[in-house]
Amino acid sequence: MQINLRHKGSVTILDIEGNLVGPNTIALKNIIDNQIQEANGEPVFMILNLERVQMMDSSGLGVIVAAYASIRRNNGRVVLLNIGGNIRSLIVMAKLVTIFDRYDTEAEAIASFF
Amino acid sequence: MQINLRHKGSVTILDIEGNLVGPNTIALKNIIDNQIQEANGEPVFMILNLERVQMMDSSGLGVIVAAYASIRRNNGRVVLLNIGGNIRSLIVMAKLVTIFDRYDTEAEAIASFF
Amino acid sequence: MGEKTQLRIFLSLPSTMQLIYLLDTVISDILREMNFDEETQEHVNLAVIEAGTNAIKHGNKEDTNKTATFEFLIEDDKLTIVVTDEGSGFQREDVANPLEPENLLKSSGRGLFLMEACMDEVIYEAEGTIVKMVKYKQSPNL
Amino acid sequence: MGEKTQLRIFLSLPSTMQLIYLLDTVISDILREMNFDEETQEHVNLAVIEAGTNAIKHGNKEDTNKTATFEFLIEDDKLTIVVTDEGSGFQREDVANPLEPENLLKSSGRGLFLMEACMDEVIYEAEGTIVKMVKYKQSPNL
Ligand SMILES: Nc1ncnc2c1ncn2[C@@H]1O[C@H](COP(=O)(O)OP(=O)(O)O)[C@@H](O)[C@H]1O
Ligand SMILES: Nc1ncnc2c1ncn2[C@@H]1O[C@H](COP(=O)(O)OP(=O)(O)O)[C@@H](O)[C@H]1O
Repeated sequence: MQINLRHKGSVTILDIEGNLVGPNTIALKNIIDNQIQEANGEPVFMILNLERVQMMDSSGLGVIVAAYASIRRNNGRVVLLNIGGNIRSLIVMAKLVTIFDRYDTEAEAIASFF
Repeated sequence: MQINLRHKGSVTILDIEGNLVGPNTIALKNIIDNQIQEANGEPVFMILNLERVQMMDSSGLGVIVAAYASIRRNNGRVVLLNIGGNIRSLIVMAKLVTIFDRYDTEAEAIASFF
Repeated sequence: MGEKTQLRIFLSLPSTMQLIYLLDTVISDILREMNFDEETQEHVNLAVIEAGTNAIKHGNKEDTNKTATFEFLIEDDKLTIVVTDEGSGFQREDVANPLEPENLLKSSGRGLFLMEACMDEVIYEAEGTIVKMVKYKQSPNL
Repeated sequence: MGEKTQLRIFLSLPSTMQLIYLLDTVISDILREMNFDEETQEHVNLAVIEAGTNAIKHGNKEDTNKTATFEFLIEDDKLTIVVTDEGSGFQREDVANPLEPENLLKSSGRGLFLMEACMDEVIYEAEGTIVKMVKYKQSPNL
Protein backbone atom coordinates (compact mmCIF):
# COMPACT_ATOMS: atom_id res chain seq x y z
CA MET A 1 0.00 0.00 0.00
CA GLN A 2 1.50 3.28 -1.09
CA ILE A 3 -0.03 6.73 -1.23
CA ASN A 4 1.61 9.62 -3.01
CA LEU A 5 0.42 13.18 -2.27
CA ARG A 6 0.72 15.87 -4.94
CA HIS A 7 -0.60 19.40 -5.33
CA LYS A 8 -1.49 21.02 -8.63
CA GLY A 9 -2.45 24.60 -7.86
CA SER A 10 -5.28 24.37 -5.34
CA VAL A 11 -6.00 20.72 -6.16
CA THR A 12 -4.74 17.87 -3.98
CA ILE A 13 -4.07 14.61 -5.79
CA LEU A 14 -3.63 11.29 -4.01
CA ASP A 15 -2.14 8.53 -6.13
CA ILE A 16 -3.05 5.31 -4.38
CA GLU A 17 -1.39 1.98 -5.07
CA GLY A 18 -2.43 -1.35 -3.55
CA ASN A 19 -5.62 -2.80 -2.19
CA LEU A 20 -7.88 -0.52 -0.18
CA VAL A 21 -8.79 -3.32 2.17
CA GLY A 22 -8.75 -3.77 5.93
CA PRO A 23 -5.92 -2.05 7.79
CA ASN A 24 -4.56 -0.49 4.60
CA THR A 25 -7.47 1.93 4.56
CA ILE A 26 -6.33 3.63 7.77
CA ALA A 27 -3.32 5.19 6.06
CA LEU A 28 -5.58 6.77 3.45
CA LYS A 29 -8.00 8.02 6.08
CA ASN A 30 -5.15 9.67 8.01
CA ILE A 31 -3.77 11.45 4.96
CA ILE A 32 -7.18 12.74 3.93
CA ASP A 33 -8.02 13.90 7.48
CA ASN A 34 -4.69 15.70 7.59
CA GLN A 35 -5.39 17.57 4.39
CA ILE A 36 -8.81 18.63 5.65
CA GLN A 37 -7.31 19.81 8.92
CA GLU A 38 -4.55 21.74 7.20
CA ALA A 39 -7.13 23.50 5.02
CA ASN A 40 -8.46 25.01 8.22
CA GLY A 41 -12.04 25.39 7.04
CA GLU A 42 -11.17 26.43 3.49
CA PRO A 43 -12.69 24.21 0.78
CA VAL A 44 -10.57 21.22 -0.23
CA PHE A 45 -10.45 20.03 -3.84
CA MET A 46 -9.25 16.45 -3.96
CA ILE A 47 -8.64 13.85 -6.64
CA LEU A 48 -8.35 10.22 -5.58
CA ASN A 49 -6.39 8.46 -8.31
CA LEU A 50 -7.44 4.81 -8.03
CA GLU A 51 -5.72 3.61 -11.20
CA ARG A 52 -3.51 1.23 -9.22
CA VAL A 53 -6.17 0.02 -6.80
CA GLN A 54 -7.38 -3.46 -7.72
CA MET A 55 -9.66 -4.11 -4.82
CA MET A 56 -11.64 -2.11 -2.30
CA ASP A 57 -13.82 -3.40 0.54
CA SER A 58 -16.47 -1.65 2.63
CA SER A 59 -13.78 -0.13 4.86
CA GLY A 60 -12.15 1.47 1.84
CA LEU A 61 -15.52 2.63 0.58
CA GLY A 62 -16.22 4.03 4.05
CA VAL A 63 -13.05 6.11 3.96
CA ILE A 64 -13.89 7.74 0.65
CA VAL A 65 -17.52 8.32 1.65
CA ALA A 66 -16.37 9.95 4.88
CA ALA A 67 -13.96 12.10 2.87
CA TYR A 68 -16.78 13.12 0.56
CA ALA A 69 -19.00 14.10 3.48
CA SER A 70 -16.50 16.15 5.43
CA ILE A 71 -14.98 17.86 2.42
CA ARG A 72 -18.42 18.83 1.15
CA ARG A 73 -19.17 20.41 4.50
CA ASN A 74 -16.66 23.17 3.69
CA ASN A 75 -17.85 23.44 0.08
CA GLY A 76 -14.99 21.37 -1.25
CA ARG A 77 -15.24 18.37 -3.55
CA VAL A 78 -13.73 14.88 -3.97
CA VAL A 79 -13.65 13.18 -7.34
CA LEU A 80 -12.38 9.77 -8.45
CA LEU A 81 -9.83 9.29 -11.20
CA ASN A 82 -9.25 6.14 -13.25
CA ILE A 83 -11.43 3.66 -11.44
CA GLY A 84 -11.41 0.10 -12.74
CA GLY A 85 -14.33 -2.23 -13.26
CA ASN A 86 -14.26 -3.73 -9.75
CA ILE A 87 -14.46 -0.45 -7.97
CA ARG A 88 -17.00 0.92 -10.40
CA SER A 89 -19.29 -2.03 -9.69
CA LEU A 90 -18.74 -1.63 -5.94
CA ILE A 91 -19.82 2.00 -6.18
CA VAL A 92 -22.80 1.04 -8.29
CA MET A 93 -23.87 -1.67 -5.84
CA ALA A 94 -23.62 0.73 -2.91
CA LYS A 95 -25.75 3.30 -4.79
CA LEU A 96 -22.95 5.84 -4.61
CA VAL A 97 -22.79 6.52 -8.34
CA THR A 98 -24.61 9.81 -8.04
CA ILE A 99 -22.27 10.94 -5.28
CA PHE A 100 -18.88 10.41 -6.86
CA ASP A 101 -17.93 12.07 -10.10
CA ARG A 102 -15.49 9.93 -12.02
CA TYR A 103 -12.93 10.96 -14.63
CA ASP A 104 -10.55 9.11 -16.88
CA THR A 105 -7.82 11.76 -17.20
CA GLU A 106 -6.19 13.99 -14.63
CA ALA A 107 -6.80 17.04 -16.84
CA GLU A 108 -10.55 16.42 -16.91
CA ALA A 109 -10.62 15.82 -13.17
CA ILE A 110 -8.77 19.08 -12.47
CA ALA A 111 -10.92 21.02 -14.93
CA SER A 112 -14.05 19.79 -13.14
CA PHE A 113 -13.20 21.94 -10.12
CA PHE A 114 -13.26 25.26 -12.00
CA MET B 1 4.05 -23.39 -15.02
CA GLN B 2 5.09 -23.19 -18.62
CA ILE B 3 7.71 -25.15 -20.52
CA ASN B 4 8.89 -24.19 -23.97
CA LEU B 5 10.77 -26.73 -26.06
CA ARG B 6 13.30 -25.56 -28.67
CA HIS B 7 15.95 -27.22 -30.78
CA LYS B 8 19.22 -25.62 -31.86
CA GLY B 9 20.97 -28.12 -34.11
CA SER B 10 21.32 -31.27 -32.07
CA VAL B 11 20.74 -29.45 -28.78
CA THR B 12 17.36 -29.52 -27.01
CA ILE B 13 16.57 -26.44 -24.93
CA LEU B 14 13.78 -26.34 -22.35
CA ASP B 15 12.81 -22.84 -21.19
CA ILE B 16 11.02 -23.35 -17.90
CA GLU B 17 8.85 -20.71 -16.26
CA GLY B 18 7.23 -21.05 -12.82
CA ASN B 19 8.04 -22.94 -9.66
CA LEU B 20 9.39 -26.47 -10.00
CA VAL B 21 7.42 -27.60 -6.98
CA GLY B 22 4.99 -30.43 -6.30
CA PRO B 23 2.69 -31.41 -9.17
CA ASN B 24 4.33 -28.88 -11.52
CA THR B 25 7.38 -31.09 -11.78
CA ILE B 26 5.43 -33.87 -13.50
CA ALA B 27 5.05 -31.83 -16.68
CA LEU B 28 8.82 -31.35 -16.86
CA LYS B 29 9.46 -35.02 -16.23
CA ASN B 30 7.08 -36.02 -19.04
CA ILE B 31 8.69 -33.69 -21.55
CA ILE B 32 12.20 -34.86 -20.70
CA ASP B 33 11.19 -38.53 -20.82
CA ASN B 34 9.61 -37.92 -24.19
CA GLN B 35 12.77 -36.40 -25.60
CA ILE B 36 14.83 -39.33 -24.34
CA GLN B 37 12.40 -41.79 -25.86
CA GLU B 38 12.35 -40.00 -29.21
CA ALA B 39 16.17 -40.05 -29.30
CA ASN B 40 15.85 -43.82 -29.44
CA GLY B 41 19.15 -44.59 -27.77
CA GLU B 42 21.09 -41.78 -29.46
CA PRO B 43 22.77 -39.36 -27.03
CA VAL B 44 20.61 -36.40 -25.94
CA PHE B 45 22.13 -32.96 -25.40
CA MET B 46 19.84 -30.90 -23.22
CA ILE B 47 19.89 -27.41 -21.73
CA LEU B 48 17.48 -26.67 -18.88
CA ASN B 49 17.00 -22.91 -18.85
CA LEU B 50 15.97 -22.11 -15.27
CA GLU B 51 16.14 -18.32 -15.60
CA ARG B 52 12.43 -18.01 -14.78
CA VAL B 53 12.31 -20.61 -12.03
CA GLN B 54 12.21 -18.99 -8.61
CA MET B 55 11.79 -22.04 -6.50
CA MET B 56 12.51 -25.73 -6.71
CA ASP B 57 11.81 -28.45 -4.13
CA SER B 58 13.14 -31.98 -3.79
CA SER B 59 10.64 -33.24 -6.40
CA GLY B 60 11.99 -30.72 -8.90
CA LEU B 61 15.52 -31.66 -7.99
CA GLY B 62 14.56 -35.32 -8.39
CA VAL B 63 13.35 -34.73 -11.93
CA ILE B 64 16.57 -33.10 -13.05
CA VAL B 65 18.71 -35.70 -11.30
CA ALA B 66 16.74 -38.47 -13.00
CA ALA B 67 17.17 -36.67 -16.33
CA TYR B 68 20.91 -36.44 -15.70
CA ALA B 69 21.14 -40.16 -14.94
CA SER B 70 19.16 -41.48 -17.88
CA ILE B 71 20.64 -39.07 -20.41
CA ARG B 72 24.17 -39.93 -19.29
CA ARG B 73 23.39 -43.60 -19.81
CA ASN B 74 23.34 -42.98 -23.57
CA ASN B 75 26.39 -40.72 -23.43
CA GLY B 76 24.29 -37.56 -23.58
CA ARG B 77 24.56 -34.60 -21.22
CA VAL B 78 22.23 -32.19 -19.33
CA VAL B 79 23.42 -28.75 -18.31
CA LEU B 80 21.75 -25.93 -16.42
CA LEU B 81 21.39 -22.40 -17.76
CA ASN B 82 20.85 -19.23 -15.75
CA ILE B 83 20.19 -20.62 -12.31
CA GLY B 84 19.40 -18.14 -9.57
CA GLY B 85 20.71 -18.04 -6.02
CA ASN B 86 17.95 -20.22 -4.55
CA ILE B 87 18.49 -23.08 -6.91
CA ARG B 88 22.24 -22.77 -6.75
CA SER B 89 22.10 -23.14 -2.97
CA LEU B 90 19.71 -26.08 -3.27
CA ILE B 91 22.15 -27.83 -5.59
CA VAL B 92 25.03 -27.03 -3.26
CA MET B 93 23.15 -28.37 -0.23
CA ALA B 94 22.29 -31.59 -2.05
CA LYS B 95 25.96 -32.04 -3.03
CA LEU B 96 25.03 -32.02 -6.70
CA VAL B 97 27.42 -29.21 -7.67
CA THR B 98 29.88 -31.58 -9.23
CA ILE B 99 27.14 -33.24 -11.26
CA PHE B 100 25.52 -30.29 -12.98
CA ASP B 101 27.51 -27.93 -15.17
CA ARG B 102 26.03 -24.47 -15.04
CA TYR B 103 26.26 -21.67 -17.62
CA ASP B 104 25.14 -18.08 -17.73
CA THR B 105 24.58 -17.72 -21.48
CA GLU B 106 22.94 -19.98 -23.99
CA ALA B 107 25.94 -19.71 -26.30
CA GLU B 108 28.30 -21.02 -23.61
CA ALA B 109 25.91 -23.82 -22.76
CA ILE B 110 25.63 -24.90 -26.40
CA ALA B 111 29.40 -24.63 -26.93
CA SER B 112 29.95 -26.92 -23.95
CA PHE B 113 28.55 -29.86 -25.90
CA PHE B 114 31.13 -29.69 -28.69
CA MET C 1 -22.85 -43.08 -3.36
CA GLY C 2 -21.75 -39.50 -3.87
CA GLU C 3 -18.51 -39.85 -5.83
CA LYS C 4 -18.47 -36.09 -6.38
CA THR C 5 -15.32 -34.19 -5.53
CA GLN C 6 -15.56 -32.48 -2.19
CA LEU C 7 -12.53 -30.79 -0.69
CA ARG C 8 -12.61 -29.19 2.72
CA ILE C 9 -10.04 -26.53 3.54
CA PHE C 10 -10.00 -25.08 7.02
CA LEU C 11 -8.20 -21.96 8.20
CA SER C 12 -8.16 -20.54 11.69
CA LEU C 13 -6.74 -17.09 12.45
CA PRO C 14 -6.14 -15.15 15.65
CA SER C 15 -8.29 -12.03 15.62
CA THR C 16 -6.06 -9.29 14.31
CA MET C 17 -6.78 -7.32 11.17
CA GLN C 18 -3.06 -7.60 10.43
CA LEU C 19 -3.75 -11.14 9.17
CA ILE C 20 -6.69 -10.36 6.90
CA TYR C 21 -4.33 -10.44 3.90
CA LEU C 22 -3.76 -14.15 4.62
CA LEU C 23 -7.47 -14.75 4.23
CA ASP C 24 -7.30 -12.72 1.05
CA THR C 25 -4.58 -14.86 -0.52
CA VAL C 26 -6.20 -18.14 0.54
CA ILE C 27 -9.59 -17.32 -0.93
CA SER C 28 -7.98 -15.83 -4.06
CA ASP C 29 -6.04 -19.06 -4.61
CA ILE C 30 -9.12 -21.21 -4.10
CA LEU C 31 -11.19 -19.11 -6.50
CA ARG C 32 -8.49 -19.24 -9.16
CA GLU C 33 -8.14 -23.01 -8.74
CA MET C 34 -11.93 -23.40 -9.07
CA ASN C 35 -11.86 -21.45 -12.32
CA PHE C 36 -14.56 -18.99 -11.38
CA ASP C 37 -14.73 -16.15 -13.90
CA GLU C 38 -12.87 -13.02 -12.90
CA GLU C 39 -15.89 -10.98 -11.83
CA THR C 40 -17.16 -13.80 -9.63
CA GLN C 41 -13.69 -14.15 -8.11
CA GLU C 42 -13.77 -10.48 -7.15
CA HIS C 43 -17.23 -10.77 -5.67
CA VAL C 44 -16.53 -13.83 -3.55
CA ASN C 45 -13.19 -12.38 -2.51
CA LEU C 46 -14.94 -9.23 -1.30
CA ALA C 47 -17.65 -11.17 0.56
CA VAL C 48 -15.06 -13.30 2.37
CA ILE C 49 -13.04 -10.27 3.41
CA GLU C 50 -16.19 -8.55 4.69
CA ALA C 51 -17.23 -11.63 6.67
CA GLY C 52 -13.70 -12.06 8.01
CA THR C 53 -13.50 -8.40 9.00
CA ASN C 54 -16.81 -8.67 10.85
CA ALA C 55 -15.74 -11.84 12.66
CA ILE C 56 -12.43 -10.29 13.73
CA LYS C 57 -13.68 -6.79 14.52
CA HIS C 58 -17.31 -7.05 15.64
CA GLY C 59 -17.35 -10.68 16.78
CA ASN C 60 -13.98 -11.13 18.44
CA LYS C 61 -13.27 -7.43 19.01
CA GLU C 62 -9.70 -7.92 17.79
CA ASP C 63 -8.82 -10.06 20.80
CA THR C 64 -5.90 -12.16 19.51
CA ASN C 65 -6.78 -14.89 22.01
CA LYS C 66 -10.00 -15.43 20.10
CA THR C 67 -9.99 -17.13 16.73
CA ALA C 68 -11.96 -16.56 13.58
CA THR C 69 -12.37 -19.74 11.55
CA PHE C 70 -12.95 -20.19 7.85
CA GLU C 71 -14.15 -23.38 6.25
CA PHE C 72 -14.03 -23.64 2.48
CA LEU C 73 -15.99 -26.49 1.00
CA ILE C 74 -15.07 -26.97 -2.63
CA GLU C 75 -17.53 -28.96 -4.71
CA ASP C 76 -17.87 -29.38 -8.45
CA ASP C 77 -20.81 -27.01 -8.70
CA LYS C 78 -20.30 -24.64 -5.79
CA LEU C 79 -18.10 -23.13 -3.12
CA THR C 80 -19.42 -22.91 0.44
CA ILE C 81 -17.69 -20.72 2.99
CA VAL C 82 -18.47 -20.89 6.69
CA VAL C 83 -17.08 -18.13 8.89
CA THR C 84 -17.31 -18.36 12.68
CA ASP C 85 -16.30 -16.10 15.52
CA GLU C 86 -16.29 -16.35 19.31
CA GLY C 87 -18.34 -13.20 19.88
CA SER C 88 -21.87 -12.73 21.16
CA GLY C 89 -23.54 -12.33 17.79
CA PHE C 90 -26.06 -9.84 16.43
CA GLN C 91 -29.48 -9.65 14.84
CA ARG C 92 -29.42 -9.18 11.10
CA GLU C 93 -32.70 -7.26 11.17
CA ASP C 94 -31.28 -4.67 13.55
CA VAL C 95 -28.75 -3.54 10.96
CA ALA C 96 -29.82 -0.53 8.95
CA ASN C 97 -30.07 -0.72 5.18
CA PRO C 98 -27.06 1.16 3.77
CA LEU C 99 -28.98 1.98 0.59
CA GLU C 100 -31.54 4.14 2.40
CA PRO C 101 -30.92 7.80 1.55
CA GLU C 102 -30.23 8.73 5.17
CA ASN C 103 -27.50 6.06 5.34
CA LEU C 104 -25.83 6.68 2.01
CA LEU C 105 -23.17 8.97 3.44
CA LYS C 106 -22.39 6.90 6.50
CA SER C 107 -18.82 5.69 6.58
CA SER C 108 -19.75 2.18 7.68
CA GLY C 109 -22.55 -0.38 7.60
CA ARG C 110 -22.05 -1.79 4.09
CA GLY C 111 -20.35 -5.09 4.89
CA LEU C 112 -23.38 -7.39 5.27
CA PHE C 113 -25.06 -5.74 2.33
CA LEU C 114 -22.04 -6.38 0.10
CA MET C 115 -21.76 -9.99 1.28
CA GLU C 116 -25.39 -10.58 0.38
CA ALA C 117 -25.03 -8.77 -2.94
CA CYS C 118 -21.92 -10.74 -3.90
CA MET C 119 -22.92 -14.28 -2.89
CA ASP C 120 -25.79 -16.50 -4.02
CA GLU C 121 -26.75 -17.40 -0.45
CA VAL C 122 -25.85 -15.90 2.93
CA ILE C 123 -27.22 -17.57 6.05
CA TYR C 124 -26.65 -16.34 9.60
CA GLU C 125 -26.63 -19.04 12.26
CA ALA C 126 -26.02 -19.16 16.01
CA GLU C 127 -27.01 -15.52 16.48
CA GLY C 128 -24.79 -14.41 13.64
CA THR C 129 -21.58 -15.93 15.02
CA ILE C 130 -21.70 -18.37 12.12
CA VAL C 131 -22.09 -17.01 8.62
CA LYS C 132 -22.56 -19.50 5.82
CA MET C 133 -22.17 -18.26 2.26
CA VAL C 134 -22.56 -20.10 -1.02
CA LYS C 135 -21.50 -19.30 -4.58
CA TYR C 136 -22.59 -21.56 -7.39
CA LYS C 137 -20.47 -22.22 -10.45
CA GLN C 138 -23.48 -21.34 -12.59
CA SER C 139 -25.41 -18.73 -10.68
CA PRO C 140 -28.89 -20.27 -10.31
CA ASN C 141 -30.66 -17.00 -11.09
CA LEU C 142 -28.84 -16.24 -14.31
CA MET D 1 3.01 -13.08 32.70
CA GLY D 2 4.14 -13.62 29.14
CA GLU D 3 2.96 -10.51 27.32
CA LYS D 4 4.90 -11.59 24.25
CA THR D 5 3.09 -11.66 20.95
CA GLN D 6 2.03 -15.15 20.01
CA LEU D 7 -0.18 -15.73 17.01
CA ARG D 8 -1.44 -19.17 16.09
CA ILE D 9 -2.54 -19.80 12.53
CA PHE D 10 -3.99 -23.16 11.65
CA LEU D 11 -4.56 -24.62 8.20
CA SER D 12 -6.03 -27.99 7.35
CA LEU D 13 -5.95 -29.39 3.83
CA PRO D 14 -7.40 -32.48 2.19
CA SER D 15 -4.56 -34.67 0.97
CA THR D 16 -4.13 -33.79 -2.67
CA MET D 17 -0.94 -32.36 -4.13
CA GLN D 18 -3.18 -30.06 -6.15
CA LEU D 19 -3.50 -27.90 -3.01
CA ILE D 20 0.19 -27.66 -2.14
CA TYR D 21 0.28 -24.19 -3.74
CA LEU D 22 -2.12 -23.01 -1.01
CA LEU D 23 0.38 -24.05 1.62
CA ASP D 24 3.02 -22.25 -0.42
CA THR D 25 1.15 -18.93 -0.43
CA VAL D 26 0.21 -19.15 3.24
CA ILE D 27 3.77 -19.78 4.44
CA SER D 28 5.12 -17.16 2.01
CA ASP D 29 2.72 -14.57 3.42
CA ILE D 30 3.61 -15.44 7.01
CA LEU D 31 7.35 -15.27 6.30
CA ARG D 32 7.01 -11.90 4.59
CA GLU D 33 4.90 -10.55 7.45
CA MET D 34 7.51 -11.75 9.95
CA ASN D 35 10.21 -9.90 8.04
CA PHE D 36 12.58 -12.83 7.74
CA ASP D 37 15.39 -12.05 5.31
CA GLU D 38 14.90 -13.31 1.79
CA GLU D 39 17.21 -16.31 2.02
CA THR D 40 15.58 -17.47 5.24
CA GLN D 41 12.14 -17.07 3.63
CA GLU D 42 13.23 -19.36 0.81
CA HIS D 43 14.62 -21.94 3.21
CA VAL D 44 11.56 -22.09 5.46
CA ASN D 45 9.28 -22.08 2.44
CA LEU D 46 11.13 -25.08 1.03
CA ALA D 47 11.06 -26.95 4.36
CA VAL D 48 7.30 -26.43 4.72
CA ILE D 49 6.63 -27.64 1.19
CA GLU D 50 8.78 -30.72 1.77
CA ALA D 51 6.99 -31.50 5.05
CA GLY D 52 3.59 -30.88 3.45
CA THR D 53 4.45 -33.07 0.48
CA ASN D 54 5.54 -35.89 2.81
CA ALA D 55 2.36 -35.60 4.91
CA ILE D 56 0.14 -35.66 1.81
CA LYS D 57 2.04 -38.27 -0.20
CA HIS D 58 3.76 -40.62 2.24
CA GLY D 59 1.54 -40.08 5.30
CA ASN D 60 -1.94 -39.77 3.83
CA LYS D 61 -1.16 -41.44 0.49
CA GLU D 62 -3.10 -38.72 -1.31
CA ASP D 63 -6.39 -39.88 0.17
CA THR D 64 -8.53 -36.72 0.03
CA ASN D 65 -10.59 -37.98 2.96
CA LYS D 66 -7.51 -37.61 5.13
CA THR D 67 -6.26 -34.21 6.17
CA ALA D 68 -2.81 -32.77 6.57
CA THR D 69 -2.70 -30.02 9.17
CA PHE D 70 -0.33 -27.11 9.54
CA GLU D 71 0.04 -25.04 12.66
CA PHE D 72 2.07 -21.86 12.43
CA LEU D 73 3.04 -20.35 15.76
CA ILE D 74 4.35 -16.83 15.26
CA GLU D 75 6.39 -15.41 18.11
CA ASP D 76 8.64 -12.39 18.32
CA ASP D 77 11.81 -14.41 18.10
CA LYS D 78 10.78 -17.50 16.15
CA LEU D 79 8.36 -19.32 13.91
CA THR D 80 7.27 -22.84 14.83
CA ILE D 81 5.55 -25.04 12.29
CA VAL D 82 3.82 -28.29 13.23
CA VAL D 83 2.77 -30.58 10.40
CA THR D 84 0.61 -33.62 11.07
CA ASP D 85 -0.78 -36.39 8.93
CA GLU D 86 -3.12 -39.34 9.49
CA GLY D 87 -0.69 -41.96 8.21
CA SER D 88 1.17 -44.71 10.01
CA GLY D 89 4.48 -42.87 10.35
CA PHE D 90 8.07 -43.89 9.70
CA GLN D 91 11.43 -44.17 11.39
CA ARG D 92 13.80 -41.32 10.63
CA GLU D 93 16.83 -43.58 11.01
CA ASP D 94 15.59 -45.95 8.33
CA VAL D 95 15.86 -43.23 5.70
CA ALA D 96 19.07 -43.31 3.67
CA ASN D 97 21.37 -40.31 3.63
CA PRO D 98 20.95 -38.64 0.22
CA LEU D 99 24.48 -37.25 0.40
CA GLU D 100 26.10 -40.67 0.33
CA PRO D 101 27.76 -41.26 -3.07
CA GLU D 102 25.54 -44.24 -3.87
CA ASN D 103 22.43 -42.09 -3.32
CA LEU D 104 23.52 -38.93 -5.11
CA LEU D 105 21.84 -39.86 -8.36
CA LYS D 106 18.61 -41.13 -6.85
CA SER D 107 15.60 -39.17 -7.97
CA SER D 108 14.06 -39.03 -4.49
CA GLY D 109 14.92 -39.13 -0.82
CA ARG D 110 16.06 -35.54 -0.29
CA GLY D 111 13.00 -34.07 1.47
CA LEU D 112 13.85 -34.77 5.10
CA PHE D 113 17.46 -33.80 4.48
CA LEU D 114 16.41 -30.44 3.02
CA MET D 115 13.97 -29.79 5.89
CA GLU D 116 16.73 -30.40 8.39
CA ALA D 117 19.20 -28.31 6.42
CA CYS D 118 16.80 -25.40 6.10
CA MET D 119 15.35 -25.20 9.63
CA ASP D 120 17.03 -24.61 13.00
CA GLU D 121 15.19 -27.53 14.61
CA VAL D 122 13.24 -30.47 13.20
CA ILE D 123 11.63 -32.90 15.63
CA TYR D 124 9.69 -36.01 14.63
CA GLU D 125 6.95 -37.04 17.05
CA ALA D 126 4.26 -39.73 17.12
CA GLU D 127 6.24 -42.05 14.83
CA GLY D 128 6.87 -39.23 12.37
CA THR D 129 3.20 -38.36 11.84
CA ILE D 130 3.93 -35.07 13.60
CA VAL D 131 6.85 -32.98 12.41
CA LYS D 132 7.75 -29.92 14.44
CA MET D 133 10.10 -27.38 12.87
CA VAL D 134 11.50 -24.16 14.29
CA LYS D 135 13.21 -21.19 12.70
CA TYR D 136 14.63 -18.46 14.88
CA LYS D 137 14.70 -14.82 13.90
CA GLN D 138 18.39 -14.76 14.76
CA SER D 139 19.69 -18.22 13.99
CA PRO D 140 21.18 -19.40 17.31
CA ASN D 141 24.28 -20.86 15.67
CA LEU D 142 25.30 -17.75 13.77
N1 LIG E 1 -19.80 -11.32 13.28
C1 LIG E 1 -20.45 -10.32 13.89
N2 LIG E 1 -20.56 -10.29 15.25
C2 LIG E 1 -21.20 -9.28 15.88
N3 LIG E 1 -21.78 -8.25 15.22
C3 LIG E 1 -21.72 -8.21 13.88
C4 LIG E 1 -21.07 -9.24 13.15
N4 LIG E 1 -21.17 -8.94 11.83
C5 LIG E 1 -21.86 -7.80 11.76
N5 LIG E 1 -22.21 -7.35 13.00
C6 LIG E 1 -22.98 -6.13 13.31
O1 LIG E 1 -23.61 -5.66 12.14
C7 LIG E 1 -23.22 -4.33 11.90
C8 LIG E 1 -23.13 -4.07 10.41
O2 LIG E 1 -22.05 -4.76 9.87
P1 LIG E 1 -21.54 -4.40 8.42
O3 LIG E 1 -22.72 -4.33 7.51
O4 LIG E 1 -20.49 -5.36 8.07
O5 LIG E 1 -20.95 -2.94 8.53
P2 LIG E 1 -19.74 -2.37 9.42
O6 LIG E 1 -18.85 -3.52 9.69
O7 LIG E 1 -19.15 -1.32 8.57
O8 LIG E 1 -20.39 -1.83 10.66
C9 LIG E 1 -21.91 -4.14 12.62
O9 LIG E 1 -21.67 -2.79 12.95
C10 LIG E 1 -22.12 -5.01 13.84
O10 LIG E 1 -22.83 -4.33 14.82
N1 LIG F 1 4.97 -38.04 6.91
C1 LIG F 1 5.51 -39.24 6.55
N2 LIG F 1 4.79 -40.38 6.70
C2 LIG F 1 5.31 -41.59 6.34
N3 LIG F 1 6.53 -41.74 5.80
C3 LIG F 1 7.29 -40.64 5.62
C4 LIG F 1 6.82 -39.34 5.98
N4 LIG F 1 7.80 -38.46 5.68
C5 LIG F 1 8.83 -39.17 5.17
N5 LIG F 1 8.52 -40.48 5.12
C6 LIG F 1 9.41 -41.59 4.64
O1 LIG F 1 10.72 -41.10 4.51
C7 LIG F 1 11.19 -41.27 3.18
C8 LIG F 1 12.11 -40.12 2.78
O2 LIG F 1 11.39 -38.94 2.65
P1 LIG F 1 12.03 -37.71 1.92
O3 LIG F 1 13.41 -37.50 2.47
O4 LIG F 1 11.09 -36.56 2.05
O5 LIG F 1 12.22 -38.15 0.41
P2 LIG F 1 11.09 -38.57 -0.66
O6 LIG F 1 9.81 -37.91 -0.24
O7 LIG F 1 11.63 -38.05 -1.93
O8 LIG F 1 11.02 -40.06 -0.60
C9 LIG F 1 9.95 -41.37 2.34
O9 LIG F 1 10.17 -42.08 1.14
C10 LIG F 1 8.98 -42.09 3.28
O10 LIG F 1 9.18 -43.46 3.22
